Amino acid sequence: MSFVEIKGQQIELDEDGFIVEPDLWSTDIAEYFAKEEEVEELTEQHWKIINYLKDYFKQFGIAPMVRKVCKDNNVSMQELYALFPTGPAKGACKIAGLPKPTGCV
Amino acid sequence: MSFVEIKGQQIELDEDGFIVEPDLWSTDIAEYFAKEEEVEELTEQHWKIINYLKDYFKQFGIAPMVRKVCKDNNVSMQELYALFPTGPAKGACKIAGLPKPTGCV
Amino acid sequence: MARTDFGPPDYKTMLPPVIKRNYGKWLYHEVPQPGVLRHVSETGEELYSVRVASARLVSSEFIRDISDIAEKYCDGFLRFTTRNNVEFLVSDKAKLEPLLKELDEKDYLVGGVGLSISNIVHTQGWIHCKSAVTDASGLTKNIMDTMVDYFTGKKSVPSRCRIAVACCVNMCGACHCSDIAVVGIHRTIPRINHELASKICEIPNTIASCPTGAIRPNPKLKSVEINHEKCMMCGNCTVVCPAIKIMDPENDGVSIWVGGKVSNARSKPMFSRLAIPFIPNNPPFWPEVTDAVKHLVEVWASNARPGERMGEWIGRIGWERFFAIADLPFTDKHLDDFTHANTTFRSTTQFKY
Amino acid sequence: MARTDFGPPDYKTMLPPVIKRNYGKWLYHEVPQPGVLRHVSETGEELYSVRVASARLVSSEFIRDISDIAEKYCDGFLRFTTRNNVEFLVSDKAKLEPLLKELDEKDYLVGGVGLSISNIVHTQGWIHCKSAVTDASGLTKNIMDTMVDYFTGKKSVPSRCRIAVACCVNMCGACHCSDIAVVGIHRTIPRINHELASKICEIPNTIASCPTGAIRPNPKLKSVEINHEKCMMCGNCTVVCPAIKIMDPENDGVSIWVGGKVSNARSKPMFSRLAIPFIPNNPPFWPEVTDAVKHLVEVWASNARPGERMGEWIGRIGWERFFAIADLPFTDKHLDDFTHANTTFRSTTQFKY
Amino acid sequence: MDVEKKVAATPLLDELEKGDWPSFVTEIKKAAKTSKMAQGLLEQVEASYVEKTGHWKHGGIVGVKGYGGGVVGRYTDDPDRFPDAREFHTMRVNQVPGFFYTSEKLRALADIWDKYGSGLYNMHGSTGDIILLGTTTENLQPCFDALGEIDFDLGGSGGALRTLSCCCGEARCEKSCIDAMDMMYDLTMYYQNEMHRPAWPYKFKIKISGCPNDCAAASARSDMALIGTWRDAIQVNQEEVRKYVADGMNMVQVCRKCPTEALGWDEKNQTLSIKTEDCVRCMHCINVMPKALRIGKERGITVQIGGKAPVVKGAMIGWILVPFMKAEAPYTEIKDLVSRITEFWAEHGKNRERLGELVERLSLATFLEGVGLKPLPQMVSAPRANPYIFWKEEEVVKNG
Amino acid sequence: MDVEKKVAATPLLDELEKGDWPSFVTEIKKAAKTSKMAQGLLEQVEASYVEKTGHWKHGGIVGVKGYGGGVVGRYTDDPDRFPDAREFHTMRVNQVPGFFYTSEKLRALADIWDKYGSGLYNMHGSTGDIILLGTTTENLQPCFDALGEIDFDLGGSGGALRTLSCCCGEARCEKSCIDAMDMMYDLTMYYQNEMHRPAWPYKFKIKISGCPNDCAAASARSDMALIGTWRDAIQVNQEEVRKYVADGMNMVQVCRKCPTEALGWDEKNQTLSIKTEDCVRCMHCINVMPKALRIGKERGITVQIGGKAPVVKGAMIGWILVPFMKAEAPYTEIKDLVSRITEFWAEHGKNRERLGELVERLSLATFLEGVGLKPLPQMVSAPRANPYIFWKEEEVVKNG
Ligand code: SRM
Ligand code: SRM
Ligand code: SRM
Ligand code: SRM
Ligand code: SF4
Ligand code: SF4
Ligand code: SF4
Ligand code: SF4
Ligand code: SF4
Ligand code: SF4
Ligand code: SF4
Ligand code: SF4
Repeated sequence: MSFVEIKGQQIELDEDGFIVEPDLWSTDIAEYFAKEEEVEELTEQHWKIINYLKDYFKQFGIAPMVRKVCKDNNVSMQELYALFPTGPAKGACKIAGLPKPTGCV
Repeated sequence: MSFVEIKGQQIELDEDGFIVEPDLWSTDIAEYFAKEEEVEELTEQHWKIINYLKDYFKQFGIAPMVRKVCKDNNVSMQELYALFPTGPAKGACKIAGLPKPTGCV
Repeated sequence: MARTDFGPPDYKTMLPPVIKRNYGKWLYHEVPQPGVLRHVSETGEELYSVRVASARLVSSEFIRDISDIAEKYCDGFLRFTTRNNVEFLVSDKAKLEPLLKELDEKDYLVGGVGLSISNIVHTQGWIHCKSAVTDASGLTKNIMDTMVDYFTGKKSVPSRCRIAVACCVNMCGACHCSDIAVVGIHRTIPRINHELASKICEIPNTIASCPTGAIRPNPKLKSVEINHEKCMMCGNCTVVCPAIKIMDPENDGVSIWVGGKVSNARSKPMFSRLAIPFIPNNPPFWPEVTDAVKHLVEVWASNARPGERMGEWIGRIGWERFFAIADLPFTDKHLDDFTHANTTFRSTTQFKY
Repeated sequence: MARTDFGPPDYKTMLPPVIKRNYGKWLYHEVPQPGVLRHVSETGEELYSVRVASARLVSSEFIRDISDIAEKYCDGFLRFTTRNNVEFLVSDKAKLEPLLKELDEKDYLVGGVGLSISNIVHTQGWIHCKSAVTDASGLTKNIMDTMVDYFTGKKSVPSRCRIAVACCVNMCGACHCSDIAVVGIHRTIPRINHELASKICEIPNTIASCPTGAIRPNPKLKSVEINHEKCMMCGNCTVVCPAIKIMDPENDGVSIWVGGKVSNARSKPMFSRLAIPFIPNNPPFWPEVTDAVKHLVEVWASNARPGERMGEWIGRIGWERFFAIADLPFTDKHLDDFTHANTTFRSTTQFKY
Repeated sequence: MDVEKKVAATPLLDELEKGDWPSFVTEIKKAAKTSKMAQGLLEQVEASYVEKTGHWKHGGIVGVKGYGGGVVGRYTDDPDRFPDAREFHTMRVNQVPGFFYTSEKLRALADIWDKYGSGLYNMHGSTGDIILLGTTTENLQPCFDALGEIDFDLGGSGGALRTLSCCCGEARCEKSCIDAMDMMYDLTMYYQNEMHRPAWPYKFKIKISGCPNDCAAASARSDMALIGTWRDAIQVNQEEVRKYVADGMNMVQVCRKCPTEALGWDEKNQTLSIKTEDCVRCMHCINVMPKALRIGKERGITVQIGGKAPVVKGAMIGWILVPFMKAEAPYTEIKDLVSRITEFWAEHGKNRERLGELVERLSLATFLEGVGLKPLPQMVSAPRANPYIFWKEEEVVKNG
Repeated sequence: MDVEKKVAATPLLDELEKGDWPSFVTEIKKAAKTSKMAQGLLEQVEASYVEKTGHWKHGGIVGVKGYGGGVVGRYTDDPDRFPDAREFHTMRVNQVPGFFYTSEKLRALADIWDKYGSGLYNMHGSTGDIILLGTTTENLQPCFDALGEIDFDLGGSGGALRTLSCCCGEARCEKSCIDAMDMMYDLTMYYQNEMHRPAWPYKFKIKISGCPNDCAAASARSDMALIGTWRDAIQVNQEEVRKYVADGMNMVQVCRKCPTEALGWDEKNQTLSIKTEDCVRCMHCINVMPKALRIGKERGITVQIGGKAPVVKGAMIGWILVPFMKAEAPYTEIKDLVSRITEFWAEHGKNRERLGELVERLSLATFLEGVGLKPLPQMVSAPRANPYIFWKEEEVVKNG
């Protein structure tokens, strides 16, 4: 576990750099994570997906399956990786402040 | 289907003499059924079981299993048949105005 | 109050003296001719049992007639078998031939012993059951009319072949373990009379009665709903709730199952398995059914080795070969989809083309 | 951006010329001596493969050492087997003996071919997996130390015997179809850190992860509950939810399973089945485990017929006989209670006392 | 019963009077000569044949005093059309063990049934009862009373012990390892209350076969099957074996069918050998050489539980519960076991849950513990393949 | 990597350097001579041996740019105690099909791994990858980049197509009915995206064995097993058969092991016969007489689906989906099938639901319809025994 200061707030991160207290998530934190995950700038397209992930998680208590992300947002896998080069799980979910996906590895 | 008049009310019975509209059940009807089912007089013991059956059905939507009737009312099978000579299903349930038990035959 | 709880008549009062004397002492038996058993005792005494076919559904007249015969040749002793045949118990060998003669004259069919097709175990059907999809007695009559030579021993079979008929999937008999089973089935989804259901349906029992969990409560109507995707038309809910009906004359019919057995002889007991998913109800002759049964018996009889029951034969050659030899279509219906389905999927590259 | 999606090296560039020339043309093979295969081609050419044991977990030094050897005797060509042995591919027969000599000098173990006990397929264990109940490498080392004569061919076995070790019930390998499988198991129920769970638990996934439906939500704590009556200590929930822990050094241990196979040779593939429900973790030697494996191999080797795999032998004699011969207690743990349990119950009066 | 009415035409059913096999239609017609109810039945069944559908109503709950079962109530669904089939209840009359009768007894039965019912029977029902087919509510009690006078009691129905049945056993079979008929009779008498006054979650069936040939089909259709067996060596008469061989029996083929290779034929010495420890008592060799081979001498039963038809969880063939137990009158051990099992089931079974389904739901291990039996490898065809083993708290070390 | 630190004592692990079998401890120690991470591992594993518990933390999600998998993140649960095991990720490197290598290639790999990682490997992982055991988050990308330069790509992890694996096939085996290695290589190249960017409900494994001996253990541990087979007659060289007999082979015993009695030995004519229509290609006769018998000439694959380990619904051994299909480059038919299957599964599968579990949940019939295949008796060991048949509305007569 480690801490980073984002806009004056101490934010705890786990080893993988995921936020430990999802409730503390803010757009500032998203911006911070974005840099870590090789996203130059959070565009509207990025935000659409970030918000989608947050909403989905709120509603269902789980992260959506990648296929669903693509379908519901009308993006291809290629486009998704173009937006989030480190991928939907490590990249997009982290930026959206979701708990670390624990699916299969 | 047939009808009997009980205290001025037309009550519909099925072939087995069970009441068709359980909502119309009344203590008068119970008395009537009791005669049909070889019960001389409805004693306190009878009423205890009749009320138990009605309550159980209300709560669970099914007639209790005979073993449960005995246990919960602290009567033996012998006593139950002594009270209701035509048995708990044909006798007691009919008098209590429950739908005809459809369990296995 | 009337006498109660006194049980059946004491069997000891029903046994012919030869049996009483040799009870537990029988040494071996032979089949001197089709339909006749000769049991020999340690004491040297012998008993001839002559087996005759019965419709099972019989009249007092029949009862009296077999009583007459038993009195004439068996000192009044007779029995029924577990497959509803009648057995005349002859202790006096001299009376055997005359008995057989009289039986023949009276058109009784002698047979069903050993390597034969014995009586069909069947159920109530339209004669008495409210669940009946078809008529078991009618099917039985037609099938046995076709199979009669296998009963009397005119035609031979590699091994016993036990046929069963059940008018619905409750299978009141041992259909699920018969060489050939004919079972009534539905093909459409039950209809619910919600009005009636709200009065007389024991809803929790009805929900629990569904093998596939297709029934859920409909609290608004105080009734239940059926999920069409899940319903397998078994009809079990209709047994529990009188407000649910499933009869559908146009679509109800029968299915045929093969390869079951009960005995532990040689191989283990086996379930009967689906051969023909559907044949329409076609009374009074059900010709498609009798043809199918005849075909199955013939295919088996001409391919199996001596002593091989239907299921043993299929077990040896494989179901894929069975479907080919019997020239039956293999369809999605044959694929199991119930609880243990995946234990029936082939987990080996071993198969025949 | 870096190069992506280019796949593994082209296998064609990794094959010795003799293989390239005879690719798809091999005619037959022989085992001239333990650990050595001689493949002969239609063209008459031949290839000697020399199989040596590997710890699987190896260092760069090892990699370089086998590379040295391959260069010396095999023009630099070598391969690994699907059971993690190393094979030196000798195209020049003259180099075979010198190779074997050097291998012997360097303490490489040659063997694992044909009727032998080959390398153990095993998993990460305490070396790398967070789910590890035990150490797969340590168990493997100990077991193979005991079994080494069966690898090198000094002792013989009736048939192949494939041993597998998995550090948890995920069974990363083919434990579930191995002649002998050693599997790490838990015996106590997971503990939930509700505080943490409320933050990071994907509750629906966690609930779905439980094979027995033992997990239900606890909305008050925003967490989950485990029903002790239903939990079978599989640990699957701990994979899905980091807030659930199941490790319990005092009670964790290993179980032993027997009779599985993968190949379709002769008999169909079979699942391994429970032989010994629990042996405590006892590093570094796990003496009870090595004893048990040794015992199982010896019992099988001295009772099976030539060519009979463990499961084929047990299939022939029956499990009841196996438990008697192997002198293993049969307990409630051996009785299946999962989904298809009732298909394992004996439905015949055929059994041995 | 008196009769006047003329039966309507039954052209479809009439077809079924042809053919060689005994005709149920002819039987109904015989009864219809003197029984209105039989006439009613004929009419209704003809209608079913025309319309391809049954005409019986759901349910029916009628009975006799003091009993909760033994009668299956039945009403036509169209009393206007089939007035004579209006009430058509069946009485389940407990058959004589082994289905042995004297003509006298059968005549007495027919006399009563002609008086109070349709004059139609099933000899016998699938469970084993004599099914008296068709009477009115009114006639039930008098009919029962009359039956009592000739010693015929009712069998079981509903959530009760059902009428037992058995093969002819020692009365007429050399293979019987037990006195099946006596056992059936004794248990039936012992469990009269359980049979006549339903108090269980669902039906419970017991069937008895004298040997593993299972001529009562017990393992397939009884919650508890009691199958005769033995535990010592098959008795071999080599002399008689040689006679079979001399008569052309191919011993190689006979031996090949032994499921466990226990059977061997020594061609040179013309001797049959049986490895007793490998014999699983499949009956095969005894069946094909009845004169030469006999069951062993140390006899008893194997108990199987859970056999049943498909409803709800699928059909089951009985599972081994007790590999071997002695079975001698008064069958105390068996009764004790039956009682422990039914008690456990009555306590834990859900409504309409058969024993086999209960065991499947709770697990065999739980059931064994509940009835006080130890797990044995004979109970399974193979041990578990999945690693989902349950451990009890008392089996492990307690942690802080 | 440079190294200074002295490793703490590891008395328990040291014991495992004794004995004949190659020692993983010795291997770790070798690496520890130059790698701190290997030292850290040694210390932590020693602690595990003492405490009988693992010390790795849950989870870990790290990777390289552009990929969603291929790396398994790992952290010690006690970084203060085991600082050198703080980050200990493994990289799954796609092995060469058939596990064939040149020493040159292996040395190049070792050089890179010594630079960026612990110098420890699994040769190979259970799925088939080269497992590079232990590196830091920081080193992942450079290591991957370096691997790329010697043509080593990453394999699969997560909800993706996993690294394929296969037996040596035609490269080194006379029994191979297919070019297993080429098939693996071709499919691997074709499905790079599906392997590297997880988009499926769970892992999906494909394994290829050249024949039913299944040396890749494909049917037990792949969602889709492609097994070489043939459909014509086994090629028999009677001459060579006779040699085996002359050398003492007992043909009666050999024939007895044929599961279908397809194999026969004519003692008089010293001829082996095979009833091709009865042969189920169990390999037995070919295995015991490799010089005399050869696989048939009309070759292809059998496709099995659903194989997997126990989680969640229990272990499964692959079920026959396609009894026989041709398997020639460019494997268009196979790719088409893979795509239809994974598409169906991706569409209907739940999170963490393997293909076999999906098929079990939805029914095989539904699945077949979904992927456009016809039911065949070869798919099952037996048809259904329960009467719970589902009928579609379009199959029946519409009612009122
Ligand atoms: C009379 C009867 C018992 C009874 O108490 O009523 C009976 C009597 C005998 N059976 Fe049976 N079995 C009788 C129903 C059965 C049943 C039950 C059923 O069919 O529903 C079975 C189990 C059927 C199944 O497996 O599906 C049955 C399976 C056997 C077997 C094993 C057959 C097999 O090969 O699988 C034998 C042994 C044999 O035939 O060699 C056998 C042997 C015998 C013997 C030879 C025993 C003996 O030594 O006396 C009897 C002569 C009968 C015959 O038909 O050849 N009996 N026998 C039953 C006659 C029914 C009928 O009318 O056809
Ligand atoms: C090298 C290897 C394939 C590879 O690409 O790496 C291989 C190679 C051969 N196998 Fe295998 N098998 C190899 C793993 C397997 C596996 C997988 C496993 O063990 O995990 C199996 C399935 C095991 C199972 O059933 O559980 C396997 C089941 C067989 C069989 C069937 C064995 C049986 O009787 O059940 C044969 C046929 C035989 O032995 O006659 C066979 C035969 C052979 C032959 C004789 C084929 C040939 O003609 O070349 C090869 C010689 C090997 C030997 O060891 O005698 N191979 N073989 C694998 C060596 C592993 C090792 O290092 O020990
Ligand atoms: C009369 C009889 C068929 C016959 O023609 O012989 C029969 C008739 C009925 N059976 Fe049965 N069963 C009869 C023996 C059986 C058997 C065979 C046996 O007992 O050996 C079985 C299979 C074995 C078993 O118990 O599993 C059998 C399995 C069923 C089932 C399915 C039970 C299950 O668990 O799968 C039902 C459904 C139910 O209980 O609701 C059932 C239900 C019924 C009902 C009560 C259906 C109903 O709710 O109306 C039938 C009444 C028909 C009637 O109007 O007379 N009947 N039933 C048999 C009883 C006669 C007798 O007492 O001798
Ligand atoms: C590394 C490896 C074991 C090894 O020592 O070789 C491995 C290691 C893990 N497996 Fe595995 N599995 C490995 C091959 C397998 C196999 C064998 C195979 O692929 O042929 C299986 C059985 C076949 C199958 O897929 O069913 C296997 C069945 C599992 C399962 C159970 C899956 C199931 O459906 O039953 C899990 C559980 C999960 O996915 O959460 C699992 C999960 C895991 C995890 C990711 C557990 C975790 O969540 O941390 C392990 C990571 C360990 C680590 O830190 O490195 N692993 N896993 C194997 C992969 C190496 C490689 O890429 O070559
Ligand atoms: S099989 Fe069905 S229809 Fe026939 S008697 Fe039994 S319950 Fe009735
Ligand atoms: S017919 Fe059967 S499957 Fe359909 S709802 Fe009724 S009980 Fe369920
Ligand atoms: S078997 Fe379990 S503990 Fe071992 S590597 Fe696989 S998931 Fe990890
Ligand atoms: S350990 Fe297994 S059985 Fe227990 S709650 Fe977790 S997932 Fe369920
Ligand atoms: S079960 Fe056995 S004892 Fe009973 S009749 Fe059949 S063969 Fe004879
Ligand atoms: S009874 Fe069966 S198992 Fe026993 S020896 Fe005879 S044939 Fe073999
Ligand atoms: S699976 Fe078949 S082709 Fe492949 S190595 Fe094994 S025996 Fe040879
Ligand atoms: S391959 Fe197997 S099935 Fe085919 S003939 Fe040879 S032994 Fe028999």
